Amino acid sequence: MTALVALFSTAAIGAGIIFFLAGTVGLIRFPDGLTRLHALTKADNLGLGLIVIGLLPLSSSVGMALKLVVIWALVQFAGATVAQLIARVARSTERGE
Amino acid sequence: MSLATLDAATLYGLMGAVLVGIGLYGIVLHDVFIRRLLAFNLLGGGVFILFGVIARRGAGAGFPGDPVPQALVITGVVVAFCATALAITLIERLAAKDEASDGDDHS
Amino acid sequence: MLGLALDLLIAALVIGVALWTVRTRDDFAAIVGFVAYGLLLTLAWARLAAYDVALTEAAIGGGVTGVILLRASIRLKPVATARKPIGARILVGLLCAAISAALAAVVLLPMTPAPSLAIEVRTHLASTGLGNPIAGVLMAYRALDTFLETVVVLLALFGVWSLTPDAAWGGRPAMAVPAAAFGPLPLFGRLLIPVGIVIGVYIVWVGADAPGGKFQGATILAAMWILAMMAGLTQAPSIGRWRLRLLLAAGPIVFLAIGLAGIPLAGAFLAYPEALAKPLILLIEVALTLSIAATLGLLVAGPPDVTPGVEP
Amino acid sequence: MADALTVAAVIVLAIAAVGLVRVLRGPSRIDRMMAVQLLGSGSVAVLVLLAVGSGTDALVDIALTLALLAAFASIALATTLAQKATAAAKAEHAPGTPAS
Repeated sequence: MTALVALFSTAAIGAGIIFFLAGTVGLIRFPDGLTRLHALTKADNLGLGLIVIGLLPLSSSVGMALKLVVIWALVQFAGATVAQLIARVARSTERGE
Repeated sequence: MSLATLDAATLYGLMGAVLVGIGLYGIVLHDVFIRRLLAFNLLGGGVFILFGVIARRGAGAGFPGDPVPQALVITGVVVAFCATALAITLIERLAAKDEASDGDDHS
Repeated sequence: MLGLALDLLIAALVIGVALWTVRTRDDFAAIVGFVAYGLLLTLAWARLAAYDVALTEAAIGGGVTGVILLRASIRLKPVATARKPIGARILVGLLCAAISAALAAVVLLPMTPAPSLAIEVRTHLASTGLGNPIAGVLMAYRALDTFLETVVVLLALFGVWSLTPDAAWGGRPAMAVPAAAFGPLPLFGRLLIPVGIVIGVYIVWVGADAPGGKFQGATILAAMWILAMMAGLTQAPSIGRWRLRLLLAAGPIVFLAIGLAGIPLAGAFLAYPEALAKPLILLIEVALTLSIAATLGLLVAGPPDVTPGVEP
Repeated sequence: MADALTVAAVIVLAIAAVGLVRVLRGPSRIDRMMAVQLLGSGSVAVLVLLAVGSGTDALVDIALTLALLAAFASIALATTLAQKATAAAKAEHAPGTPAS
């Protein structure tokens, strides 16, 4: 493994961790459901995405790398759908109150 | 017999022991059936983990764990799920029956 | 050392979530806690190097068990109950703590050498033609247990069906979601379900030589079926259809037939002729996967509650 | 590199744990759902970090399964909440009619 790859991976994974951290800080600090949802989706999509990008050059086989991308796509796609559903529920309960 | 070294297996074994206690507490103290069922599943998770610890300590012959207890746990998890599904349906029917008989009382 | 820090964190989280699940007042919150418990236990199993069990826990523990509990939470009215008197809580807490302490003592004072059948499994694994020792144990040494397990899964479904209200007998389970909540769900289902089916089949396929297997793969397939019902893409079948019943019974029947054929061919019930061990095991696995997936899906869907012939 | 990836796994799980504590406390059910969502992606991240760190293919398969089933559970949670909300709204607007 060259130093360049190590540097790239460290930077990407570090950035991913920062997004996870930002998502959690948002969950703690933001005032209402919809803004907290916004913070959460950042952690899901960018946090995991950057970690996967950082891991790609380190993975031991092409198959493993491919599965990593599929995992990220799954989480990304499911996260977007769940965020939509949560937002709808949040809106309808707020209207009801 | 000597004290176990503090490794992952011992740590998770202690966790399993605590989970059994927590699950048992929930089963005894909850009135609501669904909460008892949840506590029962928490307890089951703890028992399975204890099996996993036995498997991990039995690592050998090139396997990271003894395959026999692991196979037992897989069977256990599936059967626990089936029991949960049956229990849930019983609870639902019981609630529906209670509701129906309440309605009779009022009329 | 680093690994131990991770283990300590996982263990603390599992215990914290379990405590929270038992103590919270809200039933829905308790179910959420249980789903989180399943996710964290998967990590614990992965750290114990029990990858097959981790797959099972990921699929069943948090996934389908959580969904079946949610089904109940919709149908059950919340029941307000008072907390037990403090004296009872302390007494029960102490007794449970004593049981935990006794188990902890067993963990801390292990037998040496640790009891293990790993060497026996290694010696005999080659005769099954499988590379995954756990699949070998499930399909060869403990084949009778595995056979009975598939029957238990089916019996559980009989139990669930036998609780059908009289009016709905022969109907189908309803899995409707209100139109307001549909949103992106049908699109999501159309895109995710094919991917999920591929992953489920893959997990069954690798199960012969690497962690994976029929129960894990079948659970994924069942989850995709339920997802299709939740997204409104398909309806649960009427329980009276004979083709459905044939599908449910096919796995155990194939298993039983091959098991009986083992008596004249290999000298014992559920024994496989040496040369044919792997193809026979694969045949059983395929038949069982389909049956278990259908059975688990119907277990999650629950008893029929739509009267036959009446559309909602 | 394996050690560095384990450190990253510990950090990600610790972050997810902090978020978990915050949102499990509520106040609303939506917050609790988000807790599961966060823990799901956090667990997947931990598994892929460990998988690449140790070169274990099986851990990637577990991450794959977990990603799929966590999504399934999250969607079931969301539709359950929606159903409960609809039932509550119906009960409010038309008392006496049973929620379908």
